[in-house]
Order: sequence, then structure tokens, then C-alpha cells
Amino acid sequence: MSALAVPRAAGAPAAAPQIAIEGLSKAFRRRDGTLHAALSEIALDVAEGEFVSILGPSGCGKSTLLYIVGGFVAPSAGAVRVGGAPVTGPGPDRGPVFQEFALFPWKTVLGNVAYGLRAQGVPRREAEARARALVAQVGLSGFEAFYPKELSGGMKQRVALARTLAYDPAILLMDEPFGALDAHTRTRLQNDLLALWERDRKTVLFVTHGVDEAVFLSDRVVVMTRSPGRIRAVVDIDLPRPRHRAELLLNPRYQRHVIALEGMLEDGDGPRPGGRP
Amino acid sequence: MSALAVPRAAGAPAAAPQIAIEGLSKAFRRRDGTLHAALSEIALDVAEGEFVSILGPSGCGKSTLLYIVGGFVAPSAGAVRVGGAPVTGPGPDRGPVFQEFALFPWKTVLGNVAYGLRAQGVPRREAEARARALVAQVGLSGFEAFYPKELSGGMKQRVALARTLAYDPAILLMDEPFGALDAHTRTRLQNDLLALWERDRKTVLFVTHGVDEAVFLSDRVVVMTRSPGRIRAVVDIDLPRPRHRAELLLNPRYQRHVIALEGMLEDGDGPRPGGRP
Amino acid sequence: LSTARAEEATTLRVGWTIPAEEAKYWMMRRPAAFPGLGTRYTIEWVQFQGTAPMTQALAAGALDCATQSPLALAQGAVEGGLKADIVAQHVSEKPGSFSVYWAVRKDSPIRTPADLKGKTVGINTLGSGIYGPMALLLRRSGLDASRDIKLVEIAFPLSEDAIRSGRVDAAVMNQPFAARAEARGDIRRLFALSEQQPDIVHILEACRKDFVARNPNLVRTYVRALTAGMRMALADRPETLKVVSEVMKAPVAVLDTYLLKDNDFARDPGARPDFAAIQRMYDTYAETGLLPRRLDAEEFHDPAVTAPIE
Amino acid sequence: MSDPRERIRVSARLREGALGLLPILGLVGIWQAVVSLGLAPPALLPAPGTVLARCLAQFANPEFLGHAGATLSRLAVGFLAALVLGVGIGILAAASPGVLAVVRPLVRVLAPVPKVALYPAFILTLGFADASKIALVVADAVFPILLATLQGAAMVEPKLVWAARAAGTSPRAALLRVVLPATLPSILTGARIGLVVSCIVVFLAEMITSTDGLGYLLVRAARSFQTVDMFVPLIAISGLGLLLNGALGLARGRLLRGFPEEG
Amino acid sequence: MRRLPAGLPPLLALAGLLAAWEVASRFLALDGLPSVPATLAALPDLVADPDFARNLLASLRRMATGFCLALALALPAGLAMGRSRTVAALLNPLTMMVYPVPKAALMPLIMLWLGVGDLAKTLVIVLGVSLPVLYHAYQGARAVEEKMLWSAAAMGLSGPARAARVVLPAALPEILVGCRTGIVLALITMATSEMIARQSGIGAVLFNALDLAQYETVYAIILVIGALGVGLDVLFEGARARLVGWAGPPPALAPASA
Ligand SMILES: Nc1ncnc2c1ncn2[C@@H]1O[C@H](COP(=O)(O)OP(=O)(O)OP(=O)(O)O)[C@@H](O)[C@H]1O
Ligand SMILES: Nc1ncnc2c1ncn2[C@@H]1O[C@H](COP(=O)(O)OP(=O)(O)OP(=O)(O)O)[C@@H](O)[C@H]1O
Ligand SMILES: [Mg+2]
Ligand SMILES: [Mg+2]
Repeated sequence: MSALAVPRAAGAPAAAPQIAIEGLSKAFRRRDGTLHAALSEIALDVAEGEFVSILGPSGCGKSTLLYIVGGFVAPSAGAVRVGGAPVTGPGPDRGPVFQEFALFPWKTVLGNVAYGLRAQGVPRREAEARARALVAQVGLSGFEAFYPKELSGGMKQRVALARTLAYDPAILLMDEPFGALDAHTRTRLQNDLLALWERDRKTVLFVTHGVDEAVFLSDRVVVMTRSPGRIRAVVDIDLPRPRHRAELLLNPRYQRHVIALEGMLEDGDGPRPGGRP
Repeated sequence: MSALAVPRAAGAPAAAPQIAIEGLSKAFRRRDGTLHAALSEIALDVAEGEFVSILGPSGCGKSTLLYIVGGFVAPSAGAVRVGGAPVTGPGPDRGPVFQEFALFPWKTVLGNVAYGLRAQGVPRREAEARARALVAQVGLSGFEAFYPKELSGGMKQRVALARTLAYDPAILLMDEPFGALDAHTRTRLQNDLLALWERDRKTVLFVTHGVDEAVFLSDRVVVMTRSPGRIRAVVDIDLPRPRHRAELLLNPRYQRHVIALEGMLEDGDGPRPGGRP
Repeated sequence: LSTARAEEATTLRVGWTIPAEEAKYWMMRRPAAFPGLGTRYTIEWVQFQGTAPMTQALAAGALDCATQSPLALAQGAVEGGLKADIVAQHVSEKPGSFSVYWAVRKDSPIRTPADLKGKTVGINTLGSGIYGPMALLLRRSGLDASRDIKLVEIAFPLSEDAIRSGRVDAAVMNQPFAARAEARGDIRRLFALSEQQPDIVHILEACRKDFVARNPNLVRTYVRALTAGMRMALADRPETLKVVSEVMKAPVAVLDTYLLKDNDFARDPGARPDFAAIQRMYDTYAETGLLPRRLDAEEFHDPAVTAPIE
Repeated sequence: MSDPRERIRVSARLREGALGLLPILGLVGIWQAVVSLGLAPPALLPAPGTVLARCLAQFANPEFLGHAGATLSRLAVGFLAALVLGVGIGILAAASPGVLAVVRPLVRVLAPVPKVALYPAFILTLGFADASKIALVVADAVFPILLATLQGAAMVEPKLVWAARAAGTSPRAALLRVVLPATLPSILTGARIGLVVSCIVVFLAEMITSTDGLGYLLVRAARSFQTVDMFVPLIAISGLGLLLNGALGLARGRLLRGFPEEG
Repeated sequence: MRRLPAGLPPLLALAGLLAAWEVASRFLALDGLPSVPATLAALPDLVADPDFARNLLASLRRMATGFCLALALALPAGLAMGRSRTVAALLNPLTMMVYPVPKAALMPLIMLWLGVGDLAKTLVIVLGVSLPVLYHAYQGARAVEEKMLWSAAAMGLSGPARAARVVLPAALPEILVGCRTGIVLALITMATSEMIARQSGIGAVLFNALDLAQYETVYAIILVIGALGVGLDVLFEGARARLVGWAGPPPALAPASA
């Protein structure tokens, strides 16, 4: 393991953690009654305003972890506390961006993005104005009246992103939010996200398959093992902020982080089913 | 434009092209009756056994192009010929891997992968044996009995890939087939795909957002403009084969290709709606 | 209703049916001819298919008065605890009038009731009021109705078609369908109910006893109107044809072939119930098992509210 | 059964079964209360206990079972025919705009027709025995199934069909192997409605013209005010509904194994 | 393939239907199945009768009331069953027990408590319509993509708000199938609810004609009901297109060759 990979115990950071995950395991019950272990003994603390990325092989439980923190899925063991209180369900403090987008098919792009604001009682005009600005920010101006089924994959993903950003949750739970985007759009949105984060200091839990993306964005990167997912390492990304891609690419520490993380990911070999929980 | 970017006219390569796309345009009719232009005047010839990647901003019409070549969607103008005959519908000579996976929810992983073989009359035992091998190849051994809803995003994508590879179509139409995968799994599958291609010399049309992936895999890379998509450039990737990632990374021509392509993609700015067809 | 007590109801819920209640049809379509109808008292008319559901409606208290067949009323009384008075009579048979009969195809080899052995025979409803007389008639010809023939239910309107198409060997005919079939001339009469009992009563008017007890004047007014209606129906045939045509939506020309003619049922000018004939029918029903015990027709008789009331 | 997981699943089933029993028991309770409080004359509504006793006696009575068998066979044949017809036409129509253009107006006109009005024609052409009753069942039950199939098939994700077609499935085979399974959730819902309609209609047909079957028992009892006997066929049809519901639930669980909604 | 004018196939289908009917009536020669011309000849008289309009209106009024009541009851119940296993376990057996009971058999009891008037008939219509609405709403709610609900929950929508603003719209296409079948059953029960006890309504006219073997009138009324069905269906399709145009594959992507 590279010297740069600094596995951290679950010990709390200086401040009380915004998200405290302890002894978390999840096993799905399948139809035949057997249990399929997806997560095992996850412990992780995320400080307020921290940007934490999660890397791991496909099927290792990254999405499941976000679902549990979001309060959508109950863990089989262990607990998650957010802001000190145990998570019992979803709340507007934690905004998810789902891997499958989950747009409302009966709403237009604008309707989807304005949805959260309307749900929180913002008047229509104001909600739509704010939504319009966000739609423009994700590069979809002119598509406001399109329905999800009329969008391409990457466009849907951007709508999902805008929908969550619109209602401004304190914690963002993002599941490969830039996965379906071309490099150029992705870079732009990464920069936008970073700017937003640097301004508002949101807490972000960010699942990605891009090692460079994780290093570019994060304070810390969590590397998971293959299924059932455990935390293999937590790496501090000690790069100065504000970060600029062009500068970073020339920074040898950036390169070393990327190489180290890639190395850590290399020896996983995809998930293994039927792990006993 | 970089000197390495060699825009090619639609002129046929030496051999009669396996896929001949001519004057292809596509406009979708929206609910309100307006037309939305997705593709405009696409002309492209793909020789038999050629590996062609398509790069372009999100929403520029890459998926639409594959749908038309696949025979799933009719073009608004222009025509596609495959093996000399005009495309009138889908056929087992062209195997698609869809961006949204489109797995059969009522079939298990094994059932999905064996589907094409069974459809072509292969006896159940044999079909399942071959499917099992493919499932292993995409790293999903042990998940044969899982239903799609029990899989993670990346796992679904791999099943979709295996399902198409299973029935061995002469032409592969792949829409971001490695988009939802972690770096390690993606590399492994890229290598597998390359090995397969080098052995069987399939014709491949490959949509991706990874410039490096495109350069690593392809004979030629097509770069599209933002919506309505046109061909901006066709770049010959004159790298020796068989290719090995480690060697390529050190090859300055590889680097130059990547940089040139990234540059070409840079000045698009996402799709613009309502383009008159 | 000159001495109507304050607590008496002014609305009567009456069940009716088609096709043979001319007195009621007159009241429905020509209310002005009946003093007080629609002003001092009103009638809520509810039409039913057949008399059995009306018996249930009477028992459930959903109707105050309704058309009844003697058998349905008796079954309601014996099994359902229904207590009702027969207040008027709509149609019956008498020598020379129409009598419900069984018919066969004109070219059928069946000549006598005895030929029906082993044949398929239609009846309007299994266990209806005409089953008893039929069973007795067949018994006279040496047949057991429950074993020697195959009875199938076939509604009156379908009888003719069923006979002609050969679906049944014999079926029961009633007005107005009999007149129409006879006009076509491809059926032949086999035997009639009158051969068993010449004065069979087909439909009556009955009112719940508890309603009568609470509203004697209203019921008397109603029966008085029924009596008057029957008189008018018989007195002015052309107008009756119109009235019936309005109710049944049947053309006058069709009705003209039988209504109030010799080939129609018999009607008492005062709508007077024939308790003696009803008693004979009850005896037949008891004998053929349609009723579990003998019944006294007088149970249904309250002279204070029985037609004719002038 | 020794496996603790099995026990959990079985006990969950039991719990759900018990829950389902609650409102039924409540209904019987109300029934008993109505009778006890004298809110309905016993000639119209006998006590549940009396009905239950008669049911138990009748369910062992071969004559009654014969009638029940007649009804059941008409029901089964009619419903299955309606299922095959409804699903078949629905899938075909969803696949071919030509067929749809023909089927749609026919459905529009024929579906709302009260089929009892056609019953005379059915009887006269098909006879008094089973055929006319089965025809009536089919005529009424086919439309809920057909409408559900049509709609379900129209909503099938096209890429599923594309994937199959590209794998060499012929258009016709794709109907059977993709459109049909993908439409199953809708079809099963339509089938459930069709089943209930079949139950009602087979009774109705037997009540109008019959010499056997539960419907006949019912009218026979109703006409002669044998109220207790009238309730026996009603309880039988209710019980049948309950049984068929269980069967449908099982079929659903098996057929829709992979669908997200069967979680 | 040559494209036929849009209106042609339906006309052809109707013509075919009439032709089949005419052939059957000639071939079978039954009173119970009158010929097409005879039926059409009976139509003007029927429709011109002022009573008929009154009856038709009475029927439609009952149908509308019954339909709305059924919707108000069955829709929430169905959605709740779809989203809660407990509610489903609670209500499923009950409904499957109650629905198959023929309403005609319960007439005495219905008459006992609701009389023989509008109330009883409306109840029959409510039972008929609620059946498909309930089960389709159940199915629709059950199939709502979970992550859509999660998204809404994360936006702070409460349970009831999610039911109204996510489950309802997401299940709407399926619910509308239920309503479509509901319209069919409403028309049928509208007529048949007047089979036993009749006061006013198109069903009363129909069954009277049937009782008197006036089959031309019977079939003329059937034509009227069929026309009503077409009319309601056209209205419904219009509403559906507006409400759930977002659902289903876009025309361009509909299975081209399947
Ligand atoms: N409903 C379910 N039933 C059974 N197993 C499930 C279910 N959902 C997820 N799993 C399993 O849980 C494991 C983790 O899934 P998850 O979606 O969290 O993976 P992931 O890390 O997000 O993968 P990817 O990067 O491919 O999206 C997988 O092995 C998957 O098969
Ligand atoms: N059914 C439709 N109706 C209207 N417009 C559509 C429809 N389908 C696609 N489009 C439009 O066509 C354009 C191209 O879509 P397409 O899916 O081909 O893009 P893409 O290049 O695959 O994008 P991505 O990389 O995001 O997947 C987009 O602007 C999209 O909005
Ligand atoms: Mg995931
Ligand atoms: Mg795409």
C-alpha cells in the first residue's frame, strides 16, 4: 500500500462529525430467503463541510451506503447519525442524486428542477426562476419544456443533478452524478460543483468511478473492497484549495494520489455473491 | 484544429464498407407537434472489421445514430446500408448494447445472457453453458440467479454487455458500455473486448465519453458537434496493434491523439434545442 | 280521503309489472281521471321483472302495495313471514278467455301430453305458479313432471323462437306473445291450464297488512282508484290501447290483436279478487309440493280494503 | 421448516393472512349485530351461525357439490377463454397498428353493451346448456382483460423489444417472448377483474335460465323464501373468490418474480 | 405499406360488425336477433320519444354519481393498498370476497336498507366501477419506482403529500386504464341495475323491451348504449392524452416492427 494511503480509524475528527457511520452492515433478503451481504462493518465519520468521495469496484455497495445515509434503506446492523441524531428516514437536509436519475416522468425539465422548491413552499414564479437558472447552469437552456423521455442519458443526469441542487440541501449524496457526461460537460460541472462547495461548504458524499475526479474534488477518498463492501482505506487528499484542474495536473502529489488509489483498486476483482452476513 | 485530426470525407474506404451511412438526418416529433433535430447530415463509412468510436457532447445524437444503424428508429432523411443492403429493421448481424441496459426484468442474469442464444435455437444446456462462461468473463460468477433489480448499476451494464456478446453478432453497436464501471473492471473489459475484436475482427461502432478509451480501442474516432449532431472530424488512430495500455501510455502519438481530441471536444457547449431540421 | 287522519301517509310505493295491469297503467298515464291522485296523495311507481322480487320488496318494506301472483304471495307468507291483503285482481282465466297453454311446432309429432315423455319442455320459471296445474295435467296423462320430461327455463318472450328453432319440443305461451305466434301460424296448442282449473287467477294486487293498518284510508283510496281504473280500461278500449301502448312501448297495432278481446285473459269489471279460485289453486300447489302446507286464502282477505270499492 | 429464515417468511405470511381475516370477521360481526338487534327480519337476513351450519351441511352434500361443480366448470372455461382471447387480441393489437385500428372501434362499441340483452340470442343459438352461459361469461370478462393488456402492451419499454429483435427474435416471437412477459403485471390485474366479472356473470346466467348451478340454487331458494339456502351459494361464491384470490396471488408472485413491484 | 386515412379502419371495423350482425340475423332467422335495417328503422321512433330522453338523462345522472363516488372511494383505497403491505393484506381478501357476490342476489337486502330507488342502483354502479379502479390503482401504486418516492421524501414531502404528488401521478396511466374499464362497467351496470326494479332509465326501457320481445327496440337501445360508449371513450381518450401524454414510449421509439 502506498505511503500516501492513510487508513483512518473511525475516530471522530476534531469537530463532532456531521455524518457518523458506525458498524454498518447491510444484507439484502432475496426471494428464496437467503441473505446477500452488500456492506459489512462500515465505520466512517464525515465532518461538516467535508467533501468525501467513495471509490470501489462495481457492486461493492457504494449506492447502498448512500441509500442508508439518505434514510431510504434501513441497515441490517449498525447505525448512521446525521448532525448527532440517528437517521430514521429521508429528510431535506440530505439531497440524493441517484445513479438511475429517477426523474418524475410527468414533469418537464423545468418542473423536475422546480419540484423540490415547490414542495418546500416556494411560490411558483420564484421556484421557476431559480430552476431556470439551474437548468442553464447544467447546460440545458432551451430544454425546459422537454419531458424526461425526450432527453438523452447525459441530459437526464444533469436534470437529476439540478433537481437536487435546486432545493439546497446541507448534505449532498451524489451517486456517480457525472457518469454519463462527456469530458467537457463533466469538467464544467465539476468546476461548478467545486465552486458551489467552496462557497457554501456543503457536506458531500460523492460516489464515483473516476479516480482523478475523486482526487480533484475531495478532502478524503474512501476506498472500498469488493462485495461485501468494507472500507479498505481512507486517503486524505492534501492538495491546496481552491483547486484548478490545469494546475493540479502538473502537481506531482496529485499524480501520486491518483496512482496510489488506482493501485488500491487494482486488486479487487468484482463482487462475490452469497457472502454470509 | 490539430494536424493529427484528419477529417475524412464520406468517401468509401478501399473495400466496400460494411456500414454505409449517407446524408442521415433525424428529427424527433415532439408532443406539441414541433420537430427537434437530433442528427443532421451524417455521412460515415465503416469498413468490415473496423473499430470506430464516436465522441461528442451529451445530447448530440450519438445514441440516436446507433439506434438508426441498429434499425430500431427510422431516419428522417438519408439511409444506412449494412453489407450493401439498406437497413429496414433490426437483425442479429447488429448487436446493440444500450446505454440504459434494457435487461429483461423477468429473467435472471443467466436467462438474460442466454436469451439471444435461445432465440437463435441453441439448445438450453448449451446456451446456458456459454452464457455461464460469459457471465464469468464479465466478473459476475455467482450472480447467475440474480434478477436485474437485485444488481448494482455496473453489474446491470455488464449483464447487458454479456447478453449481446453471447450471440456473437458481426457488428457491435455499443453505447457507453463501460460507463458505469470502476476503472479496474473497465480496463479488464476493454482488454477483453480488444482481444475479442482482434480475434474475430468484428465491426464495432462504439459510443463513449472517454477520449483515452476511444483512442485506446479504435481505428478511427468520429467527433460530433453539439446538437443537432453533425460530424465535426474523423480522426485516424494510427497506433500499432496489438495494443497494450501500459505501452500506449508511453507512446507520444497516443498522448497527442488524446490531447487533440480533447481540444476538439472543448469548444462544444452542450446541445441547443429547437434546431430546425 | 275525506276523513284522512293527520298521521296517515300520503305517498304509496307501488310495484308493478307488465303486461296485464290496465287499471294501474291508467292511473300512471291518465292521473287526472282519478280524483286526488297526484294532489292529495301520490304514488311512487316502481316496475319489477316478475312478481317474486316484488314479494321480497314487500317483505323488506320497500313497497307498500304490489302486483303478486297467488303463489309468490303464498310463498312470501309461508316462508318469509309476509303479511299482506289481496285488495284487487288484475287478470284471471275463465271459460272462453285466453288460457296459458303449451305449444309445439305445427309439424311436431307430439299430439297429446303423453307424447311429451322424454322431451324437453320449456316453462317460464321453474317453480312458477303455472307449474302446479301443469304437473297435475301431466299426471293425468301418466307422466311425472319431475322425472319424465326435461324442464328448462325459458322466458315467455322466447318461447316461440325456442319452439321454432327446435331448442325445445314444447314451451309455454302467454299473451301478448301467443297472439303474435298464432298470427304467424307455425305453432300448435298442445294443452292449456284451463283443462286443470278453468278459473285460474294470474295476478293480483296485494298490500302489506301493517301498511293497511296504519293507512286504511289511503289504501281504500288506492283500491277505489284501481276499481275505477279497471272500469275505464274495460269501457274505453281505444283509449286503453293507447295507454298500454305508452306503457309497454308496443305499437297499438300489435296490442290490437288481442288486448281486451276474446283471446285475452279475463278481467273482473270491479277488479274483485276471486278468493274461491285462489283457494283451489293453493290446494293444487300444496298437492304438487309447491307449497309446504295447505293455506287458507282468507288469510289474505280484509273486506274493508277489497275491490270493488266505489 | 427448521431454517429460521423459512420461519420468518412463514410467520410473515401468517400475519398477513390474519390481517386479511380481520375485516372479514368484522363484516360477520356487523351481520351478527344486525340480526341480534333485529334490524333486519330473519326472513331476509338469517343469523350467520345458521347460515354457517347450513353451509357445512351443504358442502358435504353431493347434490350441492354437483351444482357447485357445474358453476365452477362454466366459470373456469369462460374465464380461461376470456383470458386467452383478451390477452391474444390485446397483444396483437398493441403490436400492429392495423389490428389496433380495427380492434379499437369494436371494443368501443361492444364493451359497454349490457351483454344480458344479448342473452336471448345466445340461448337460441347456443342452447340452454353450458355453451350460452359460457359465451355470456366470455363476452363480459374479455373486455377488462383486453383493455388492461392493450394498455400494458403499449407501455412496454421499446428497448426491450429492440434488444430481443437484435438477438434474432422474429417480430412474432418477440410478441410472445418480450411483449407478453413485460405486459404481465397489467394482464394479471385485468385477469383479476375479469375473474370477478366471470363470477358475477356465471351466477347471473344461471339465475336467468338454468336447471343447475349455484345461481339456480340461489333463485330457487330466493323465490320460495328459503333465505338460509339462499345464502349458501352466496357464501360459496365468496369463498371461491377468496380461494381464487389466493391462487392469483401465488401465480403473481411466481410470474412477476423479477419485477421491481414484487419486492 | 400504403397509409390508410386515419378514419378508415374504424369505419371498416364498424361496417364489418354490422355486416356480421346482418349475416347472423339472416342465417339464424331468430326473433331474438333482428336484422340491421329493422333495428335502424326502430331507432328514430325510440330517440324521438321524449320519455326516452328523460330516461337517458336519469341513467346518465346515476352513472355520473356512481362513477364519481366509486372514484372517490376506490382510488385512495387502491393507492394505499399499493403502497402499504398492511393495507393490502387487510383489504385484499375482503374485496375478493365481496365483489364476486352477484348484486341481483342481494337485492332483497339492498331494498331493505336502501329502498328501490336511486340509492340502490347507484350502489350497484359504484360496486361495478370501483372494481377496476381499485385494482388498477393498486397495481399502479405498487409499480411506482421507489427512487422517485425517495427523491420526493428527500425533498421533505410528507407521506400524504407523496401519495398525492408522486404516487398518484406516477400511477395515473394505470389508474386511467382502470377508469376506462370503469366506464365500460358503469355503462353496463347502469343498464343492468334496472333489470329487477325499474323506475326510470335506459335500462328500464331496455329490459321492458326485452320482456315484451320487442327485439328491434332492444337492439336499437344497444346501439344507443354503444354510441354512448364511443362518445364517452372519445372524451376519455382526450382527457387521457392530456393527462398522461408523458407516459409510454414516444411515438418515434414505439416498437417499430414488433
Ligand atoms: N434488492 C437487492 N436484492 C439483493 N441484492 C441486492 C439488492 N440491491 C443491491 N444488491 C446487491 O448489493 C450489492 C451492492 O449493490 P450497490 O448497488 O450498492 O453497488 P454499487 O457499489 O453501487 O455498484 P455500482 O458501482 O455498480 O453501482 C450488489 O452485489 C448487489 O447485487
Ligand atoms: N423521443 C425524443 N423526442 C424528442 N427529442 C428527443 C427524443 N429522443 C432524443 N431526443 C433528443 O435528441 C438529441 C439526441 O439524443 P441522444 O440520446 O441521441 O443523445 P446522445 O448523444 O446519446 O447523448 P448522451 O451522451 O447524453 O447519451 C437530444 O437533444 C434529445 O433531447
Ligand atoms: Mg451504484
Ligand atoms: Mg446517449
